[in-house]
Amino acid sequence: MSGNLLELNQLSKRFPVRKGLFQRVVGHVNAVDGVDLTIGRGEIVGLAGESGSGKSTVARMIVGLLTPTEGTVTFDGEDVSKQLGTLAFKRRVQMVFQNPGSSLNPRRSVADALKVPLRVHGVPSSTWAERIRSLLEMVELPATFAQKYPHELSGGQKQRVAIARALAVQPELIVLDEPTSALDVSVQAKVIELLLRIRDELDLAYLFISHDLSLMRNFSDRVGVMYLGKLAEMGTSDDLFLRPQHPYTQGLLASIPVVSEAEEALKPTQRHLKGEIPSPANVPSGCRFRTRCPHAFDACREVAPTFHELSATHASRCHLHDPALAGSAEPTKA
Amino acid sequence: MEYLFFVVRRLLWSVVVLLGLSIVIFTIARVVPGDPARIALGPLAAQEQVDKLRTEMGLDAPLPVQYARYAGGLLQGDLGRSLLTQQSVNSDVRQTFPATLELVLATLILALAIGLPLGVLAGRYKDSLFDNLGRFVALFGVVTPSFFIALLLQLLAGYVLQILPVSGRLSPNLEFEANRTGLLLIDSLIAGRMDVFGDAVRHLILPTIALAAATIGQIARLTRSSMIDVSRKDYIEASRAFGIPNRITTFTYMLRPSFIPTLTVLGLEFASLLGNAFLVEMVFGWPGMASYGVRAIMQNDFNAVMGVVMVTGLFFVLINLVVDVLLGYVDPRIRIKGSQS
Amino acid sequence: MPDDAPLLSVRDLRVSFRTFDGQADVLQGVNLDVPRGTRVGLVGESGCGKSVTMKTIMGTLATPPARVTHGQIMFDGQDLLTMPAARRNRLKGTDMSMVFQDPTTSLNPVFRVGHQMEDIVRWSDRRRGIQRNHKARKARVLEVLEMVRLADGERIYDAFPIQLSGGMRQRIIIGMALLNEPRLLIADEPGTALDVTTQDEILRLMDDLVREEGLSLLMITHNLGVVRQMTDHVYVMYAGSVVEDSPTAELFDNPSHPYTKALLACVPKLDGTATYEGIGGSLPDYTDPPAGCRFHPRCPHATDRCLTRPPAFTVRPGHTAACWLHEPEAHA
Amino acid sequence: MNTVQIFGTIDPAKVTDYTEYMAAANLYDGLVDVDETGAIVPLLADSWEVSDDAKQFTFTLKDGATFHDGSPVEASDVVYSVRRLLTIDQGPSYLVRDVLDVDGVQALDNNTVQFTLSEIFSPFLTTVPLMFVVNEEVVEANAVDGDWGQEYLNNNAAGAGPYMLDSWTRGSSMTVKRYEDWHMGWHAEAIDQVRWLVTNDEATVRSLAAAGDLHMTSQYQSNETYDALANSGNFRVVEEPTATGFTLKLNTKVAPTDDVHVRRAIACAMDYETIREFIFPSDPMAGPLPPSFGDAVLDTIEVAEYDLDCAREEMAQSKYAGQDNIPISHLYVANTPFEEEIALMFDAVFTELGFDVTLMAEPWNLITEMATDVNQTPNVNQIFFGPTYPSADSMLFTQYHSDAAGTWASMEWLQDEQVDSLIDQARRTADVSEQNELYQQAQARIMELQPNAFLGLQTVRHAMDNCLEGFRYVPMQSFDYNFSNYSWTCN
Amino acid sequence: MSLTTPRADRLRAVRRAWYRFRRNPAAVVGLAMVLLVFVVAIFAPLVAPFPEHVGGFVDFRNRHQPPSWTHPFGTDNAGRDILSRVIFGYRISLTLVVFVLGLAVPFGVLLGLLAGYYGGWVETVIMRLTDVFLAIPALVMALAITAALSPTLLNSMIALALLWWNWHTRLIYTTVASLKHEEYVEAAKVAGASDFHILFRELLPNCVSVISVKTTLDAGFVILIGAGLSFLGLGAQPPTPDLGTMVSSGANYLPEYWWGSIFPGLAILFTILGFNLLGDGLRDLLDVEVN
Ligand SMILES: Nc1ncnc2c1ncn2[C@@H]1O[C@H](COP(=O)(O)OP(=O)(O)OP(=O)(O)O)[C@@H](O)[C@H]1O
Ligand SMILES: Nc1ncnc2c1ncn2[C@@H]1O[C@H](COP(=O)(O)OP(=O)(O)OP(=O)(O)O)[C@@H](O)[C@H]1O
Ligand SMILES: [Mg+2]
Ligand SMILES: [Mg+2]
Repeated sequence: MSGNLLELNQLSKRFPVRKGLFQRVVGHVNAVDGVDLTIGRGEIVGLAGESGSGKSTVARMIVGLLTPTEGTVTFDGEDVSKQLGTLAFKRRVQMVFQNPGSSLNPRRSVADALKVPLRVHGVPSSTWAERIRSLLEMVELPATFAQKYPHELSGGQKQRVAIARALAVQPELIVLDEPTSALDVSVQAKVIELLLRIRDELDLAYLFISHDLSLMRNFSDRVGVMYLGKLAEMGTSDDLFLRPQHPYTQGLLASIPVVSEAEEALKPTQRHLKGEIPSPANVPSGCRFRTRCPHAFDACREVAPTFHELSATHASRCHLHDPALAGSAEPTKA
Repeated sequence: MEYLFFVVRRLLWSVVVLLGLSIVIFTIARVVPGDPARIALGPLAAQEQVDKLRTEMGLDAPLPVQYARYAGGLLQGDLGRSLLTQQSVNSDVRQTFPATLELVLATLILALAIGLPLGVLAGRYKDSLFDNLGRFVALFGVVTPSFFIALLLQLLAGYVLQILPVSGRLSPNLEFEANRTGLLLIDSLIAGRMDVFGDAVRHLILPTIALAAATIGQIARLTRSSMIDVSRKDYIEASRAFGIPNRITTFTYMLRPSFIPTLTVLGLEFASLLGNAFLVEMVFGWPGMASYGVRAIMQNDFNAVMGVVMVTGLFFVLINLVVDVLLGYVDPRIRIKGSQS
Repeated sequence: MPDDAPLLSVRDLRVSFRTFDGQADVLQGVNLDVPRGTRVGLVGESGCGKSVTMKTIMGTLATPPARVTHGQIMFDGQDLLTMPAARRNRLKGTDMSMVFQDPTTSLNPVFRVGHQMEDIVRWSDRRRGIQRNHKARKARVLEVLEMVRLADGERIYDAFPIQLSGGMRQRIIIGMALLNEPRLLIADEPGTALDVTTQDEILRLMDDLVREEGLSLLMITHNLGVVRQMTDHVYVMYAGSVVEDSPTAELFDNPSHPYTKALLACVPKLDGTATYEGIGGSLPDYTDPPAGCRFHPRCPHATDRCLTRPPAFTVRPGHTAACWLHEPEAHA
Repeated sequence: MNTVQIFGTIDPAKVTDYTEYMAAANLYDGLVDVDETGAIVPLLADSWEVSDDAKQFTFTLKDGATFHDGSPVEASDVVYSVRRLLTIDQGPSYLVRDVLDVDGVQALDNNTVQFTLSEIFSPFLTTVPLMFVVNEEVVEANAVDGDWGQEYLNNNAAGAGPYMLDSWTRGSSMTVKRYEDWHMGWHAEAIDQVRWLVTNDEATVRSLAAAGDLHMTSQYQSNETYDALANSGNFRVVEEPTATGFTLKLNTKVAPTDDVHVRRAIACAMDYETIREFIFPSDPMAGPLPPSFGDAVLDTIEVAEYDLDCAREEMAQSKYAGQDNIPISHLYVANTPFEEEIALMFDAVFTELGFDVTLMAEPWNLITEMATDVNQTPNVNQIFFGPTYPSADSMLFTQYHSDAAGTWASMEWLQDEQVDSLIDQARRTADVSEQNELYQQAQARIMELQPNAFLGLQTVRHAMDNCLEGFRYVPMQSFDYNFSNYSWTCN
Repeated sequence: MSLTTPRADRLRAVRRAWYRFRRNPAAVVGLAMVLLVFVVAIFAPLVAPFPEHVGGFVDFRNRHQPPSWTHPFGTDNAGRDILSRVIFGYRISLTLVVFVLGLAVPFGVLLGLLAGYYGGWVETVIMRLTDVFLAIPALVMALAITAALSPTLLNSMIALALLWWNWHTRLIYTTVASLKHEEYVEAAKVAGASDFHILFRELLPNCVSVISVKTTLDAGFVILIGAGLSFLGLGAQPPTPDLGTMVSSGANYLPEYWWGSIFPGLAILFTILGFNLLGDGLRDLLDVEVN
């Protein structure tokens, strides 16, 4: 595992919850709770999970917008959790945000947006114009776009600019936090295509965050599914979509509206998930999924499950994989 | 519970604000060039007399000590002694405040009674003739200096038409002491003195209009724009789509949510209402705390100035507490969640 | 009135907006039918005019800037556009209803759920001439709350929206739409603001209710998967007009219009077989739309013919496509 | 009647301004009174004697005078009142505090009071009317912690004057009503009740008058108000010349008014006629003493006239000759339109004469503050000054003597040895004609120094109801508003 | 989406803005009124019929002349032409506006930026301070400060400047507190931008429309409060032609000589109205939330 570009080790983030007369801290939101994750060079790793499961918090910790409460971020063999803010690190890790509309400053032109990383990272100003042109070219936009303002661009074009900005300082890892969720499918397809092409050209690694599992399936090499701050299941795309093991993954897959019979056949036949996601400020005891799990049994209430390695690439955090505990409950069929 | 905490926290915070205010105002009062002792004793007093009084008043002590004494007094509700009236500022304020309160309350009532319907209807019938007329009226209310309105009213109603008294709170020939609430309108009713009541109302009309003009304008403008904002909300579209009649939608489903921003801003705008009261009271010779304050300011009566400013601040803070409570009533989001900050 | 006539029938509906850039001809002759007791879907990308269509039907479109320049909206044999406003409001309060997309913004935050729901009952009662007292109305509200699978109806009745979760609020909105026992339910992207699993649950619930109550459903969405799951018949819309309509299963198996094909191709597939071609270009500018078929600038099969607007050609019985490629002669 | 100021206090040991004295003069009586000629006449005291060395004054109280609560006025009350005045040391005590201490006043018996001065002070008798007598028992009964009843007398009256306090709302009005058993007795047309209304503007005054709620205005109304009231038919404007001089006090210690030529130039450059005719109706005033001081007045002084050439000549002789934009400051009381007009006039003329004029409008109490420091005292100050007690000493000492420097009355900062010694001598001279001779010499010297431009002698004007009679100017602090001297002639 | 040059696009945007502005007749009228006031104030010596009546000038024989062709607004108690004094009075009003807002706006904006962006104790200190200043009417505080410093025009300007910042602080604070969570700010952070860059290059430009609308509206209210101050005698001192002072000294001669008070009052009203109409128009145009 030493060849990994990025390693997250027991990464956690707690936000204080304040209440009462003096707004004392009365508890914590465990937004991210002990996440282990690795990304190799040139690899695309997906992170799926529903709203509030902590995906963005992981992303923000990786790029240094938040400092982890616990755990480490190791980049290229170096522990950077303490120096997340340093420029050298920032140059190598970039981020593209969900909403193309809000990730560009409406008052600043495309060129202005692209200049920020160039200036910060000491690129000589004489080369900026050339650099901006080649960046725009890379994301397939005409050079005249440099002078445009965000409101003059369509959603897909804005997202391209955002990608160009991330590429400006030649990073090695780009964190994509739901980069296409605000786009139409037809536009999404073009952006995804672009991302893949750039990855091939520049040998980038992506951490791809989305709750669109169909997209995940096509885009990522490996996928992790998060539930309430913890990884529920992790594996290669095939592992996860062809052999989902965690009841939550199964439920999630079953919920996806699909457009063909062929896909329908791939969906687990399991019952649909019921109920709402519990508040992360008030996580259920034991297994955090048990309140919605169709297979929950007594042990789930008391003991928090650990990861069970199902294969070299596939792991799932569920008591069903533990023969000792799951004796009474009927195991799921794969 | 959260809401209670919220209100209590606001209350505690208000105390801090008032204390901060007392520091600011104390600092200002102490750079006043006048010598309070000299002011108290009048122009012909001998220097030794002045020095003696200075010591008696504790003006020789270092400033922090003086402030500590002042703040100590404040906490016990003691505002010190006025130099000009030679009595405690508390009793001066107690004498003058009801007049201001009466004026301000009348103004608020009038402003709400006119401004709110004006805003609601203008917002409801956006761009209609009524809307344009209403906006025009509201705008004039907001931009016309209150003292100018006061003068115009005096000129028009007092001199040209000669229908209303232009000065004071009660005709001097009427013997009446408002000693229950201090509010003439209420005390005269309690005492069954209809003549006094009528006279007080007649005196109240012009100052109230002059003072209310700006607030009417503000309320109408705010209500109108929040009505328009609210009318674009999904839930209003929903209410129409579910077949609720327009009238009910407007006067129930739109009105209450649009009242929230109005109420919030009204609380803050209250400060400028109080400020205008200072001008209007002067023009109409209204024997209130504002006239008292202006006189005190003009004559560097520093305890009185500080007292008036503190009471004004307290009044403002109290009104905003009331607003907070009302907001909690109107807006369950505040009541249930409590609000941050 | 023959029973097989569609409950809702939109004919050649045209709507324009007045904007700075000139007149935006957003709807360019929309035709669609909702037969009694069926579930009909309307799909298309963002900005194609789905919501405008829905708002025109419901009569909640702000005029100005909008203007209905042409067309008919027949509901149960009566034209909604020409009938007196009072009658139309009556229909809204009784026979038609809608489910809104965003549960966080579609409930009035300052009134109790019960108050809002009971008001709907009260006014629909008035329109129907029914006399019911508060207790009876409340009973009806509780009944509906149970229908949408909300246990603990009494608590919800007295709750403010903020005290409820997104999923619960969405159920309440569905319940509100059912309160006045409508015949037609229009749903504009219901639940898309919710999580996938919750959305799934809501959609299933809605589907059940529509079947149970024998309603007709017009479902508006940009999610092709949802349409496939929820409807019997689909209309595909592009830039203000319907380009293809077909029974649902048929459409997904045999898309005919080039736009539909391209769109379907863009949808990522769970089997990992997505192609990332997308559709070149972007939605046209409504103030200066391309002549003829509005899709032709982006269409790989475009010819000079396309400068004339194609009518809806029947591809198969019940399946039409507005594209010259399906002109009967061309086939022959 | 309206007043333009509020009543601050009515404690006779604390009263300081015109309005407060007005209240005190009606609520309280002193041992003696002053009539309109300035003569001292009996009041609570029947008679008095002055010792040969002019240091001892013995007063005999009249019989039958009672306080408002009916108790008799006794010598002990007088002693208590004077000691109270001297101890509290805030009001009129400044007049006598240097020559009289608390032991200087003694009750010889139940109706004899004796004052013993520490040094000769010839005007002493004229200050006695200001020592108002309070009711010892009542005051002491209401005293807290030996405060001499200050708290009590702040809001209540315990005197033997013609009127009793009826109601008082600070800031708006005060009503007093007749004390039926007043020791001087009442005439048939006497006023029953007096109500003072505090007003802030002319409009109010006029509307009150129109409504019949006002029968006499303050002396500070605008010409327009007097005209309007006079035109209404119910009022007449009563004018009385006074001994109050309206002067420009020129600070003799700071540039450029430190030069006597500049001061004379100022005296030449004021358009006295316009002022008297349009701005502030008044009588011509020649020198420091108004004519009402009779033989003490130096009658050779001529009334100054507007003469710009004279002003230019004087300027040419001054050490500032040939300079441009000489800074000069001119102070007047804020919010007094006529003073502002005079200031504007000054500004217009002196800008023309090559000065850089700064006009300063300040509230009165700030002016009094500025007067305490020679460097803060502006060059030119519009000040009214009238006698506080009916003696030329009041006019000369208070304004021109070095010992009185540092008050608003002496903003000239004259501090001239010659003037000082003349005034001092006069104070110690009991002989009247000798005294007058000294006063005349002092006036001559003052005119030489020209510390003032004498704008005029105030004519006090009131609009009075046609039925109201009795206003007479009295050369003593508000004594002209003692309403027991007034009468209501209608029925 | 046709291909156009950026310059043409920009031009179009300006034209579009002007088009939207023009469609709001009130705003156009407001702009005209404000421009008129500025022009008249700048060229006062040329425009005023009697410029000499502004400084040391008295003509008591001509006092209180009613409006006539020579003196359209009549003359005051010292025989001076009121129209001329009104025209010069605008200079004072505008000086007041420029001085007060020139000091208060940048300062208030800076504090608002800092409080909104940094949060924490910076926010606590700054915002609580604004709360303190908020708890007391600006006019009252200005009265107290001006009286304390002695009443002159400069002092009343200082007093108003000392008070005015807090409105801008609050406004910018709320704007920035919501803007700082925008993704473009985070994007700039990820790119490594300094706080300075984020504050002044990313956030400030997005506050410009809010600030300009608020400042335009404020211009009217500064005049309003300034007039209130001088109405009470705490503003510019005679013979400086200050509008508020003119109203209050004219009020002494009501009702007979009404013009001395009414015309200066209308003149004040005119400016405030102009600024407000303009501000409202700008608000609609820029579509921002002020207040
Ligand atoms: N600054 C913060 N303060 C307090 N709680 C926070 C903060 N940021 C995030 N959270 C909480 O942490 C949890 C995880 O949030 P996060 O944004 O990482 O979720 P997500 O998986 O990205 O969801 P989404 O799909 O909605 O973007 C949520 O419950 C959120 O409310
Ligand atoms: N009030 C309006 N003024 C001008 N144009 C409008 C207005 N409302 C809608 N439009 C235009 O009509 C077109 C269709 O809008 P509509 O809301 O119906 O799209 P939609 O298909 O519902 O898209 P989405 O999936 O994003 O909801 C859009 O291009 C929009 O710009
Ligand atoms: Mg997220
Ligand atoms: Mg839509």
